[in-house]
Amino acid sequence: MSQGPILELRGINKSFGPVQVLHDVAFSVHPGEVTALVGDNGAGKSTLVKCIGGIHPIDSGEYLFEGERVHVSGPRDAAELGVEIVYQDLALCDNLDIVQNMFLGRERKSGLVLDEDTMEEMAAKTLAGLSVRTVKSLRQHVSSLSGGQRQTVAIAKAVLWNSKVVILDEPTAALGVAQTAQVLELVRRLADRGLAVVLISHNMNDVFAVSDRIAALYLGRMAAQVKASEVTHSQVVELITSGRSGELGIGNGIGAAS
Amino acid sequence: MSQGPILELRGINKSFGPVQVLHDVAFSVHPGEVTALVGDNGAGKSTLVKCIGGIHPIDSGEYLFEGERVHVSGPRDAAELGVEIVYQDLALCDNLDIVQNMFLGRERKSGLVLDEDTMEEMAAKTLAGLSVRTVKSLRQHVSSLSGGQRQTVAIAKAVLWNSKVVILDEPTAALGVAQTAQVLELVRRLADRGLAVVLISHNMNDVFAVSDRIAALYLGRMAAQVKASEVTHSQVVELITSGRSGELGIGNGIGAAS
Amino acid sequence: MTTETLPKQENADSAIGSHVKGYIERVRGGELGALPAVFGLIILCVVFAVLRPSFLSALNFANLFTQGAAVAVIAMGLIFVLLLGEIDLSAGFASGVCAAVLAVLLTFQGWPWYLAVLTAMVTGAVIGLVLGSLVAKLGIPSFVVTLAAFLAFQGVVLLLVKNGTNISIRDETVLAIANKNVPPAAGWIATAVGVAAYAALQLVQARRRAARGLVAAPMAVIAARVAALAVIAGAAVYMLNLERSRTAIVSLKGVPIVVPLIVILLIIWTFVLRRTAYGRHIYAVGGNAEAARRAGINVDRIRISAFVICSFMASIGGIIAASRANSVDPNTGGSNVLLFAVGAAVIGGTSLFGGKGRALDAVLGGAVVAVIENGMGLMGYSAGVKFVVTGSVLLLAAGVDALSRKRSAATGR
Amino acid sequence: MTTETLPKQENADSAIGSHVKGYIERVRGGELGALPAVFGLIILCVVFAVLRPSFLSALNFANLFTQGAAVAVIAMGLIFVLLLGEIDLSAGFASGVCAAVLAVLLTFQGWPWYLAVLTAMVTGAVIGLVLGSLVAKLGIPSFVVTLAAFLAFQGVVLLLVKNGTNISIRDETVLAIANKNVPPAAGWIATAVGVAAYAALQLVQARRRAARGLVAAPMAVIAARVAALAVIAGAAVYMLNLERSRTAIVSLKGVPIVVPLIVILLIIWTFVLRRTAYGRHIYAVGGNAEAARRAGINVDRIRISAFVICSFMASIGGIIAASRANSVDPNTGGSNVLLFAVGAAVIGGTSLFGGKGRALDAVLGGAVVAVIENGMGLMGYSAGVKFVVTGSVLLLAAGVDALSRKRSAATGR
Amino acid sequence: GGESGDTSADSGSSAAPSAAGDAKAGKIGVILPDSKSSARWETADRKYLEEAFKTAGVQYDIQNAQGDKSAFQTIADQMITNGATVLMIVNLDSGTGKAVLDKAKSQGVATIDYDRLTLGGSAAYYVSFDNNKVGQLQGEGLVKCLTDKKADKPIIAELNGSPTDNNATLFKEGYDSVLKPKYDSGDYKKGPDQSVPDWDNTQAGTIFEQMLTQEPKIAGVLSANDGLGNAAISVLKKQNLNGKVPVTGQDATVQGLQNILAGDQCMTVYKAIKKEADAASQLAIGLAKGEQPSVSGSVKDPEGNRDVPSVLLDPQAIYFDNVKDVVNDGFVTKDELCTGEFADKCKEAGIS
Ligand SMILES: Nc1ncnc2c1ncn2[C@@H]1O[C@H](COP(=O)(O)OP(=O)(O)OP(=O)(O)O)[C@@H](O)[C@H]1O
Ligand SMILES: Nc1ncnc2c1ncn2[C@@H]1O[C@H](COP(=O)(O)OP(=O)(O)OP(=O)(O)O)[C@@H](O)[C@H]1O
Ligand SMILES: [Mg+2]
Ligand SMILES: [Mg+2]
Repeated sequence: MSQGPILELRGINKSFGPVQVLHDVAFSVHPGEVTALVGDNGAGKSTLVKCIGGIHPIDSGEYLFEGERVHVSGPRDAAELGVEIVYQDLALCDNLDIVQNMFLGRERKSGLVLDEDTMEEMAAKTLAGLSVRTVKSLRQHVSSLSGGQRQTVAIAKAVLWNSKVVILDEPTAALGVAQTAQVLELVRRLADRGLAVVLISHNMNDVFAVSDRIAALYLGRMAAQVKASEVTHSQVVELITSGRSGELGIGNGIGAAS
Repeated sequence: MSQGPILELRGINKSFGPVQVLHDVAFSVHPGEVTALVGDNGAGKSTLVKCIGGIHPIDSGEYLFEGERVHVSGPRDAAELGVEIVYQDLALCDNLDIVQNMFLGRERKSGLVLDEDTMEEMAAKTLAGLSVRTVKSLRQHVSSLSGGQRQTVAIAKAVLWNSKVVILDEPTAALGVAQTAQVLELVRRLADRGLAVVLISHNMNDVFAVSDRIAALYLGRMAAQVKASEVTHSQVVELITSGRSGELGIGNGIGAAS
Repeated sequence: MTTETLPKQENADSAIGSHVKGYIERVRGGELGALPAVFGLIILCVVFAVLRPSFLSALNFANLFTQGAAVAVIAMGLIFVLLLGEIDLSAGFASGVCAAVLAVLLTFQGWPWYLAVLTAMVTGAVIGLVLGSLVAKLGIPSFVVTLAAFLAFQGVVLLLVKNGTNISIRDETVLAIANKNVPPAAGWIATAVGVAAYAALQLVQARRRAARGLVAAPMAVIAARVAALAVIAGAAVYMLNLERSRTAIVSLKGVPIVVPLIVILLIIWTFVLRRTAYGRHIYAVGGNAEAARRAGINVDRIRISAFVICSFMASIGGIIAASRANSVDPNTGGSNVLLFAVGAAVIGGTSLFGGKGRALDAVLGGAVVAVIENGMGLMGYSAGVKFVVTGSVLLLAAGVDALSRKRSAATGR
Repeated sequence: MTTETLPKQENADSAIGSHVKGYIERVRGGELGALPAVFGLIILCVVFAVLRPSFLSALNFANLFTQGAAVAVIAMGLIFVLLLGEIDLSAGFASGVCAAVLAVLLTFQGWPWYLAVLTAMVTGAVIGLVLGSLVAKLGIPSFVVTLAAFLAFQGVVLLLVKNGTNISIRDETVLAIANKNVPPAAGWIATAVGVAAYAALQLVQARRRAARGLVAAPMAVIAARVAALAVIAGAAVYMLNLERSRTAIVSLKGVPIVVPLIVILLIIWTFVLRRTAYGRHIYAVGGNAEAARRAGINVDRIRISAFVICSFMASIGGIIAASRANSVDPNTGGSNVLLFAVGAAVIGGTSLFGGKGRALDAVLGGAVVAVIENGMGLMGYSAGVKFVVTGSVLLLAAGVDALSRKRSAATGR
Repeated sequence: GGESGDTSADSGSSAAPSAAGDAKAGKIGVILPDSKSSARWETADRKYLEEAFKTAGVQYDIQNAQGDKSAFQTIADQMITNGATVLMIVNLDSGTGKAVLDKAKSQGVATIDYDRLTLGGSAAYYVSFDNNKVGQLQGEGLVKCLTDKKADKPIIAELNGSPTDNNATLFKEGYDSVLKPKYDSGDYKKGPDQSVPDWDNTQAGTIFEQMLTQEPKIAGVLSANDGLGNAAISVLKKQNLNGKVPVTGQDATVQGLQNILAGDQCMTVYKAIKKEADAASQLAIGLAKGEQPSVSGSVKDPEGNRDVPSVLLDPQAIYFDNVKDVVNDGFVTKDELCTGEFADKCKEAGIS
């Protein structure tokens, strides 16, 4: 570990009514590193991310940020800490255009009035950096965008800000080849700038290409959190599908600690 | 070509207001084959699929099914022809449960009354075949499902029926490793059963793993439609990103014809 | 623990314990169903009973049903429109139009009651057809279409009753609907048959599911449900079969005829919504019209049919209102009828955004509205105070509802 | 052709032609904006003018504004609530309560007009605060909260005006709002200043955007817009500055005071909705409340503020209504005021599902409603027929609107 | 309502409907208040006024404000726009009434207050029944019926008109002036006393049902009009109390008269609307022709502090015995009234 984790969760439990989705999950994120969060469909990755973002309240467990216990009761709290998240279910306002969505909640103003021009310029720059070439106009409603275009807008929205932690929930799922490469490069660049980045993905190639650390969830339990360099491709797949691989995984006493 | 195409589009144009999304697109689908439809984000793949499914009316062009010109003015028409589609924006009813969604519009009945038991059984069987292991109950509302689970429900919904053409728009985008493998296997199995399958994907490995034919869209134009065995991985990527590759592609006189 | 949990395997331990636990957990998880409305209702009743003991009399209990019947029936129809995320502002005056048609045919034209009632109901259906077609085919927002209809029907009622006269209804059969009672013995028999049929249905269904290896309700749970129904229905029938006449000469007892009428309508529409493909499609269109369209559902037809059902039910509501008032006047179906009907549906738990609601909501919410009106009538406030207190009580009932939902939702989302 | 089309590059050929073509194509593509409502309005006016030439007289034109003012102002406030996908059924009676407060303070307490008006407006804001808090904090559906308020306020008005009497207003300033006119000269000056300011604003904005290399409207288009505004405003002012008294003794000319009042309110709310972060957040919450929440917007506060604005505007509507009626009675804000206000917003193009609507919608829709009422008043129908015809005309106006939208939407989706 | 319907279609469309019509005899505009509080406005007043205007050959326009104050003012605006020179209004409240009258006056339009006096207004004439008197007759009627039934310390329920209708307040003042002394002396006992919003008969049913539940010994019902009375009667019927508990009414509607014939209702108040309409139309026609008709009486307007030249007519209480007066007046026809089961009763009541 280069330095202490910037964000750390301990013993997180989360149920939806009768269904317990997260069991005693520990998870930590370090600045300057890309942490990949992997797991099967329905393992609880998105739920964990939503708990971090304050979308879902946590049933029990500790939430530490920069070593201090914090209470995150809503997205505003998370944003104030400097945690920026791209959710899997994008959550864009269909009735707003691209620029409006990208600056939502953090509009640039000059005086009372919105500074549309500055926002439009900044949006154009950010999108261009993500290899978006088919968007006809920045003043298009996001409802008329293709799946990949929407995804790009959501990513651009999150990386516009100077945050300390960036979490991307399956950011490349809908992206084309070139765009995927751009996003991965962006992820790496953010980490190199000293940010802590969490990347959720089902694509092992992508995971191994950019991540420093891999955390594997299995049926709502943290199976292992290890250095990417210390595991192989097939070991991770095994962790994902069966929760254990060799001496890694649930029931081997290593579990959540890395 | 083993036999004539079951579904053939010629000279399709489609605009949304001032924006023309499809230019003179030709596209054909053969029974017993998997046709991969590839293209960059915003190339117009989903729009083309929606035109086939009758979601969007076509501005101009011919729509041939089993060699005959047909007029598809709504999803019902497409379904009657035997065309089954999984759309990228899944379109599930959040307020219904998994079984209800899977049989929507084609409920099993005994007399007037819905035959819930049969439907529940069939749904369970189909989902089990798609490696879904984390769904707690089939009577769960789909709003509470994870991204991958939703995707699986949508796929299961489409393959439940005996149709002639199955079109899957980025079906594996949100799926885990095991589930992706299952779906690709399913795709192959469907084609082997004699169905015509169209697969849209950004993942070249998947595309080459299962498809017999590859059609590449570039900025709303059909760049090429070729046998998968006749092109290489990098050629396809080139077609996607620049619309041409060697003598293939737009402006080389080959274009849409394969 | 939760390894592979496809439903099958739960079958083994379909013990009572797990079922009850599941229910409690579902309730805690926010799936409250009818509970909050029932809860609000009980609080209201207790408050009124404490303030005015006569609230609990057999007479008042019977009054409650006839007073709330028209609104509950109209609300039941509105549920269909609300399920689609549409609104029908004209339902109140549609009931007025149908009542006026009935009155004109009975009193001026001298038609027999069955023809007149049938024509009134057909009128309702036709109204719905027109409204629905305008909404579905032309794409005019339902708020505007039914606002226009709200105005137009007001005029139609005026024209039908000749500009402001009241038309008396003297047909005994029509008057009986809201004013007469089922003989006590018949009430008991019908209740017994109903409970038995319910028990049989539940048993058969459980058997069938168990035979197929699907999750089925355990015997004890079924027994409990049947017992609960029997107790509630029995108590109500007992109460309504008490003598409530004040004079020795006439006897006044038995279940008011509107009660079985509402029960039958409730069963029919519950069946339609829960057990038929049509009902399923209603929910689908309300939940996600585009998804429904892609699933090959004829969305326009569903829309139109919902308006037909709504106006049809409004016609029945109008007939009940006419029967109760012994007459039809230009205000029939006017005033607060519509707002109370929509309010009843919403209080019962139906969403104005579509996709969520049950026929039972109309009856429960209708009961809340009726209890408020009934209780307030006993308090003897002046007009101004009465309005204020009624509003506050309504808010209170809805607040209890909202808070209990919110509390249990805090565990989930 | 369409290779890399990020906005910048369009800048080069910001010729008039492309701009106009773009507009036509946007219209054909379904982005109709105000067109259908304007279209419906024109058709209505033509029909009435043909049937009753007096419809076009200067007197009638002036009447139109005062007749429609209260509804349009209330509708403008409702837009905010509707934008969130909520509803406020109590806006009508809230205006009644504020009017009653005004009347009591002026007439019974003898307060000066400015204090009384201010108190009435504060009353409106407080009402909105309470309603909004109940909706946002307790999570009771707004339909139920405002239905309760609808009832309660009805009672409050009754209590304030003491059961059935009415309170006359004699304060000259308050009476002037709906009954007096701006001096003709002042009207002309204000118009000129307004048009000039608009032109300046447009120019500065275009300059600034062009300087930054963003797409800007070309000079010719700006000139056309300014000219259009000048012509419309000029014609209206000219018309209103004609002598419309029928006797020689008094002179009756000038723009009614409510007109600048509405114009100012329209400008303020349009500015808030389009140019401030707050307005943006209103749209975001209405479009996707969850997305807005995740973007860190305080959704509860937005909800509450929308109700505050709505009830505040209702209070202004109430003041106008009181001024016009020279009095306040228990029916102020009752009858069809609320339905017409919501109807105005919807006809103007605001969606009841939230996320779509403009302040201008209220004025356009309010104009449609006012023209219908005004025109129908000239026709001289009997009560029943008038209701029926009014409903049909409303449907017609909405139908024109819906059809024109549908037609152009067929090219898109 | 077909024949009594499109008024100006009859009178207006033949001539030019615009203000430019023949300037000699002016045009008369009449605004009726609503069609729901009472049947009279659309069925009686409109008919009689039309007949009178037609006979006199003047142009006219009769409209109904449907209880909507704003619509009331709009209609007034429109009538003046359309060239009315005489405006006859039944105000919805004194405030709007005054606004309309003042505006009309400033435009040189002559005005008449019909049936309701606009306090502080500027009408040239006032024609009416005395609403206070109507209430008194109702109170006296109830006392008479109770005396006939030899009721001992009866409990009286009052079912008042709409709380938002000023006339309802006047009626109540009238009957309370009769009943209050009885309450005070202990002859009668005051029971529940509630208003019916919008004169809505359906709500009246519920309200009365609850009164009866709360106070089961109600022995007399003072209901403000026939519609409310009928609502009370239908509740009483369920308990078989109809005919035993006297109910009052107003307006002499067919329904009310039939209820009286059946013995369910004790009395109604008949306002000979034809007389009122005739008196008012004569004044209006005179004004339209530019005359200054003179009248005998006057009423003091306490608010405006002036004497308004007035024609005041007397309402009449109707019991079983004098139902025939209403028929003889032509206010209701025998055909309407004596249908089916009522034929015998009519004979009994001496209606032929
Ligand atoms: N609101 C909810 N109510 C009930 N169950 C829920 C809810 N949200 C999620 N779940 C359940 O929690 C489990 C974990 O869901 P989650 O979305 O976290 O999975 P995931 O790891 O992100 O999967 P994927 O890779 O498919 O996105 C799933 O089984 C899902 O059904
Ligand atoms: N309703 C619409 N109105 C306007 N433009 C639209 C609409 N739908 C799609 N478009 C535009 O059409 C283009 C093609 O979109 P489409 O969804 O077909 O792309 P795609 O090939 O499926 O991309 P992806 O791989 O990202 O899913 C995009 O530029 C998109 O912005
Ligand atoms: Mg996920
Ligand atoms: Mg796509």
